[in-house]
Amino acid sequence: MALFLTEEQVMLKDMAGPFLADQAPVKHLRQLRDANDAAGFSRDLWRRFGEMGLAGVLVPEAQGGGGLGHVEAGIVLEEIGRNLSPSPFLSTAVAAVTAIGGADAELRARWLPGIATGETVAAIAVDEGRRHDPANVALAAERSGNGFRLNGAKRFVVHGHVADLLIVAARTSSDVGEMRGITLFAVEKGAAGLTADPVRMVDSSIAAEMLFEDVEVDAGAVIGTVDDGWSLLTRTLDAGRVGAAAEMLGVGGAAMAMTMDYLRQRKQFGRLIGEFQALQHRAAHLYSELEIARAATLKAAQLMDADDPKAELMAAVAKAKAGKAAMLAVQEGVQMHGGIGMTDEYDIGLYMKRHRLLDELFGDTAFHAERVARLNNY
Amino acid sequence: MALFLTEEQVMLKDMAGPFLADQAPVKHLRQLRDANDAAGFSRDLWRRFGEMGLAGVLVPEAQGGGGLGHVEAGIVLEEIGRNLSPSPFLSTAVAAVTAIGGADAELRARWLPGIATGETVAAIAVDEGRRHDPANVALAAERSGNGFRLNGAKRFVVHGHVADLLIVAARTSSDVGEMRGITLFAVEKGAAGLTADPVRMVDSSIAAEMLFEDVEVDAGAVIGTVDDGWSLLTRTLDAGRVGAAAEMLGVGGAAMAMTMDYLRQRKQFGRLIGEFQALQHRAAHLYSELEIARAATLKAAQLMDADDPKAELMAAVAKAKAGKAAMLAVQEGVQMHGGIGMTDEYDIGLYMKRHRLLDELFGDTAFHAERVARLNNY
Amino acid sequence: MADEEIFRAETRAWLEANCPPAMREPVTGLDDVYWGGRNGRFSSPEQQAWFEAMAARGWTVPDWPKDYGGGGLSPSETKILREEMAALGCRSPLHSFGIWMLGPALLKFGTEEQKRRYLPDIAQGRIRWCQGYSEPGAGSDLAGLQTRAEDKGDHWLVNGQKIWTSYADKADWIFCLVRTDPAQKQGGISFLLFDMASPGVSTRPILLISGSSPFCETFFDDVKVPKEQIVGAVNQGWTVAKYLLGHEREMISAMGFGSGDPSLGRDLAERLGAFANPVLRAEVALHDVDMLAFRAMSEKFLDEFKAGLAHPAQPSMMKYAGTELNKRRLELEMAAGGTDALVWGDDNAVSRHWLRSKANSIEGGTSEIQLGIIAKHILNLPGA
Amino acid sequence: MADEEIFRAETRAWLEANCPPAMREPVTGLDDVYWGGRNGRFSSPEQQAWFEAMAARGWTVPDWPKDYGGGGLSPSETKILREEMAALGCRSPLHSFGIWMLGPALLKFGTEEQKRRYLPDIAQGRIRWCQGYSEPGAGSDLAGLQTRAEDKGDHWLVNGQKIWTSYADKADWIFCLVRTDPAQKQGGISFLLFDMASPGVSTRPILLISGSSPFCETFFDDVKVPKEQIVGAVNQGWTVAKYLLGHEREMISAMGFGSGDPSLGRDLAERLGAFANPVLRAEVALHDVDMLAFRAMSEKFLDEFKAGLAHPAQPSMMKYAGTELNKRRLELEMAAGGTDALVWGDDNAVSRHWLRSKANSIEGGTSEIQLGIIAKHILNLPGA
Repeated sequence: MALFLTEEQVMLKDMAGPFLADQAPVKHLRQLRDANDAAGFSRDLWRRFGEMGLAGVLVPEAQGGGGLGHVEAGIVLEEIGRNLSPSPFLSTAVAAVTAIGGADAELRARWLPGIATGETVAAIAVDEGRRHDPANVALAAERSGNGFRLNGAKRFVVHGHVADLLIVAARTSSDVGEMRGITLFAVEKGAAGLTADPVRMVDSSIAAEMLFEDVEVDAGAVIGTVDDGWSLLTRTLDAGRVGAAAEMLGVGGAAMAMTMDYLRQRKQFGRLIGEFQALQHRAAHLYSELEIARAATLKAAQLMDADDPKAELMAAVAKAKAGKAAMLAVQEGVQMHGGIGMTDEYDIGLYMKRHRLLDELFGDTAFHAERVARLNNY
Repeated sequence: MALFLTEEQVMLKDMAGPFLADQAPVKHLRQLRDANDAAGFSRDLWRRFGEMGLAGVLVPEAQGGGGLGHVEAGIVLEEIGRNLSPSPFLSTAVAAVTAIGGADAELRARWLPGIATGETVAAIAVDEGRRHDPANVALAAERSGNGFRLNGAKRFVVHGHVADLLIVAARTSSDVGEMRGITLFAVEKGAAGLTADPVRMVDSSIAAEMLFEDVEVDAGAVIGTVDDGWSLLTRTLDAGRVGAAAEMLGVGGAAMAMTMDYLRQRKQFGRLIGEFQALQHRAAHLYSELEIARAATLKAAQLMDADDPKAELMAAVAKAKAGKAAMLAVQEGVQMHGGIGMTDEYDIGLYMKRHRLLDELFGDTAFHAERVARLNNY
Repeated sequence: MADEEIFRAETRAWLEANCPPAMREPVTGLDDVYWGGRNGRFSSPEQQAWFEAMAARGWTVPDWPKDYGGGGLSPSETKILREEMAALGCRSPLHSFGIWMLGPALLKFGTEEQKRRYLPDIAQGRIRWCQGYSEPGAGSDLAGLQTRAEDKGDHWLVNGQKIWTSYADKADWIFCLVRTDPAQKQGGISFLLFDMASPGVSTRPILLISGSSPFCETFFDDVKVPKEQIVGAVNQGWTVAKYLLGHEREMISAMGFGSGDPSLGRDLAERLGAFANPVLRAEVALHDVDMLAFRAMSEKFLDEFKAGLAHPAQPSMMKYAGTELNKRRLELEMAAGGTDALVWGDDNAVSRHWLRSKANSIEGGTSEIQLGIIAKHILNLPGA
Repeated sequence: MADEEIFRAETRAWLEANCPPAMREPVTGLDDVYWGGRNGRFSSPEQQAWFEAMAARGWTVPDWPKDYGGGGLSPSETKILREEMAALGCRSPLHSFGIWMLGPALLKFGTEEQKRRYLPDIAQGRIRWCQGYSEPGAGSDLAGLQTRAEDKGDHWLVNGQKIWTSYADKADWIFCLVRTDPAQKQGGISFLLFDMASPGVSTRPILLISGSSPFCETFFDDVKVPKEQIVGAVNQGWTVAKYLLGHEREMISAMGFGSGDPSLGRDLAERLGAFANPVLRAEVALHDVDMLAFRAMSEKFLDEFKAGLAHPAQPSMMKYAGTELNKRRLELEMAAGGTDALVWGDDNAVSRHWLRSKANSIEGGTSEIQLGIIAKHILNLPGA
């Protein structure tokens, strides 16, 4: 498959871009933030995602979705990143749909249609420590009657305080740190013993710290096989990683675009600052880095869609590279804007904040560089 | 103590600089190289070092030396680096003198006067593996009669093929990789069973691979205490590291100076290339890096001279930082020179080659960054 | 005992007797320090006692002459005082742009009358100053500034707008660059002092990405400034400003590195536990190499500066390298802090410090400006 | 079976039958490849057999028209041939600046007569070409070139000097930029072809820091060149050269990344054992992230290029990023190799490759030139 967008994919981009620029531009984020909105995103907007067929991009057609792939999801996410649109798309339409895709028919029928229509919001509850480390699952699921009883805590559960569905990685056997013995559960909102403490993050989004105290779920809530959730968890996270990489390309791309505009307009010392060669060379270097990150992300998405075993390595590469390239974009963006780049009034700082969260989400550059080393046996 | 050179130290610099520029400029290196000189340096020049009082800079006055410190040795080494002067100064006057300084009176009397006069050449035989790792000593010294019998191999023994004195780190107990159980020996040239295979290195210097086959030494050859050589070995290596850092400052400083000259003279596109802002900013960054490396190296030398326990950490910092800064200097030097920088006819490439060897010698940036982490308990 | 050793012993004894234990704890935030001024408030009795004890000796500005409210200490005595304060962990008793910036400029360029009028108030923390340099259209390019001061015979009439005025909303007076000759560039600028309570002065805080508002927009609408409140000659303000910018650069470059743990990695490991990720640990170790080397540089620079050996443009190098390093440090603190660090949190949250650090390489002359100065004045590159 | 699948199967069978096993081993050095030409020597019978088999089919230049000695394959067939050659590890049968550079330029700008005269000799490796662009006074700045070609009615009279002429001492002919109008800059340059055996041509190899001499200084002293040996119109050589430089950039950017282990870290660990130093391992891992991402970029660029979707200046980005990455790779190979890597050794020693890599970001347009092109043509920055 050629490593550029097909005509259909370009059409999707041409639809999603204007939709988000119109419905959820940066102003929309500012409004939610300044109103201290408790959800952190608009449910109405999410339903609109459903109407446009975006929420169900990865949902099979049989469940009312588009039956498309991670390349298409990445196209939407890049536009989300470009507009800093607050939405549960990444956790719900990408990560949760991938997880539920590994579940039995009943769970799939239970959750996928609602996601496709934009009614349902899902969240991923994996992290327990400060830094992403998915084998480090201590939250215990013990057999109890027909089902399981969950005890423990999760943090950095993006949208967890309002999610209808939680994808929970729990330990059913083996020790903390081991890949074996992890089981995925689909836990519904309002389960007894489940509490969420919403925390405002640096980018104004909300992630919850979640406490599980004797939360009872029945056996039907198990996604996939008991004790054997690692590979589906990895696939779920990789979907999230490639998605986050795509969103960071949007973040970095927009940061670069507004910075280039500034270089073409702002004068200092009687010249347009874009005429200064030192800035030109840095801008050209940034362009190269973003282009390379874009290629890596598209490649990873294509490999995911092809179920290629190399997808895991490339997902790590994409997340690490997009994280670094977009970081350069927001850093150079603020620096080249000078003082006004430091003000809340200008958007560039919002891009820097959003990048920070996405960089950490599902593992940062250091995490994935380490993964690249391990996957290559060194 | 103020962190700049004293008047006496400036006088030393004002003496050593012209001496080396006159006696051993880059042309001297080229002559030795093109003649495929078997020693790799000039014994005559080394005697001249003795006459000038430079070879004995660290040797106590009682043994005919200058009784000065590592700051003064660094001043000489920086000028050696600037001129790419081939000489056994670093191994002999700095590292070996530091090692012998920890020996008994007999050994000191045996070796130090000859070093101070520039008669004696010494070499450091520590490395056995590909990368510097001083605990990784396998060469065995077993008790034998009144002394020891040495068996094993050393590599990267700079000047080892012509050295009158070898400082050898040998294992007398414990396992390879342990700090305990290492003993230092002073082994004389021509010892039975000792063979040297000279290897031409990338910078045209010669380092030997040395084989010890039942080499007998008597108990008087032990430097310091049996099994307990680690701290003296560390001090010896740190002396070498700070010295190599100082030499790299000379290498990097000269590379930068000739590059700045080029930027001020060479025209492209109708302008002096030094007028191009992108190059100006890179040059200014390089200047900063070299200045910082110079401060770190001087600080480390002062701490060594004060027998301060922080010297070990700062020696690691100095070696790592000078290695990085000088690497930037030679890389930017070649790049900014463009095509002619790639030719053997121009000197800049010789500086790049010399830097490479010094960067590896006694541990490179990665080695010392790791050491900085360990010394800080992380 | 040499005189210096006597002075050291006495100083230490005095500090131990007069610096309350609470004032030997690290500062927890910018609101935890005393800025003085007409509306200055002490955050604790200990803070007040410490300030008053130091101010009584003139030790808020130990090396200024006694005639101007200073401590009258020699350079070596000043160094001993600083060393002893550092050894005990004593806080600075007074934060003040008057001390850091205006004072040195007045000492060099002020008239005798100006020195006697302004310096004691600075030393005693009675007047809080702010700095009016940048303008909306002239960030790094001060030569383009447009705030006008017209000569109206007995006064200057000031009209215009400043931006990035630190704490202008809290300051009593401003030292301000104004254009007194529109026909010239740097040559048409003067350095004025005036009361922020003057009619026609207004300020508007600027909300930063870090959530704080240390800076203001400041507007001048027919502000009358007495003729004698000019430092240096008319149209010579550029000279004063350049001198002062040098001081600012030194201050900023020294800020991030005077205190705190000498090893970021050690600090992080102690606070957060051992590094689980080897790549992050390696990045921190490489940072620590650069940071420890820069500390040596800071020491060397200060030693050379005091001895008159530093290149006049060397503060640009310090400012450039120090601020870039501090930004890198905070990126690593964010990475090590992981999701904890992502919390918006209070003013002292690491996320806020991280965002704040991005201004380091912009304020007081951008990194690009500093690199240009190095290229021109130290490397003598053509056309720089 | 679709036509393409039939072609693939036939191609594979033919390659398996005709490519000797020795020609499926990786090349060990530049002397281990066949460059053709009047003095071309095969280093082994297998090399000769492989070259002759491929040349007989025109597959040294599979996508050139059959009329000009090519294979006449369609783009998709060419791709299949390349894929099957890669799958079997088949070596390129002929290294040739004629194929990589001059050929494409002749196909685009040459007259029918020129194509028939020169292209078959290139395809069959009968004539070895070199390139005469750079001059001592004009490295990155081709517009400043001074080698003169005077119109003498029935011939051009060429005088001047070139530098960095790759293998000029081994080449049969040269394609050469010359100044035909001293009054103009780029507009006064023409693109000439001539025999290196012409009276007045002399060469002198340049010894490089890597110890090899792939480049020469080349001198022209009253060299007579027949009038028809010009490609494109008089004074239009710049257009030809720019087109050709694009090809060169693609070639260079593809060079370091077409083969070899996909992970430097894996390769080093397999050859040298596990990394003992965690910092070096981390640096290699970060390199591998960049390298694997760049491989995806190379694939994307080629796909877009073939589909006509690549930005015309994108080869500059590829050249810049690819060469900088290759330099970094070789620094890491040196570090990992430690003292072994420091040995001067033979032509294939890693120390030689490391030194050679430093030219990557200079030849074919420096990194600085590429960044300028990106800034101007892709980012549309003013005055770039």
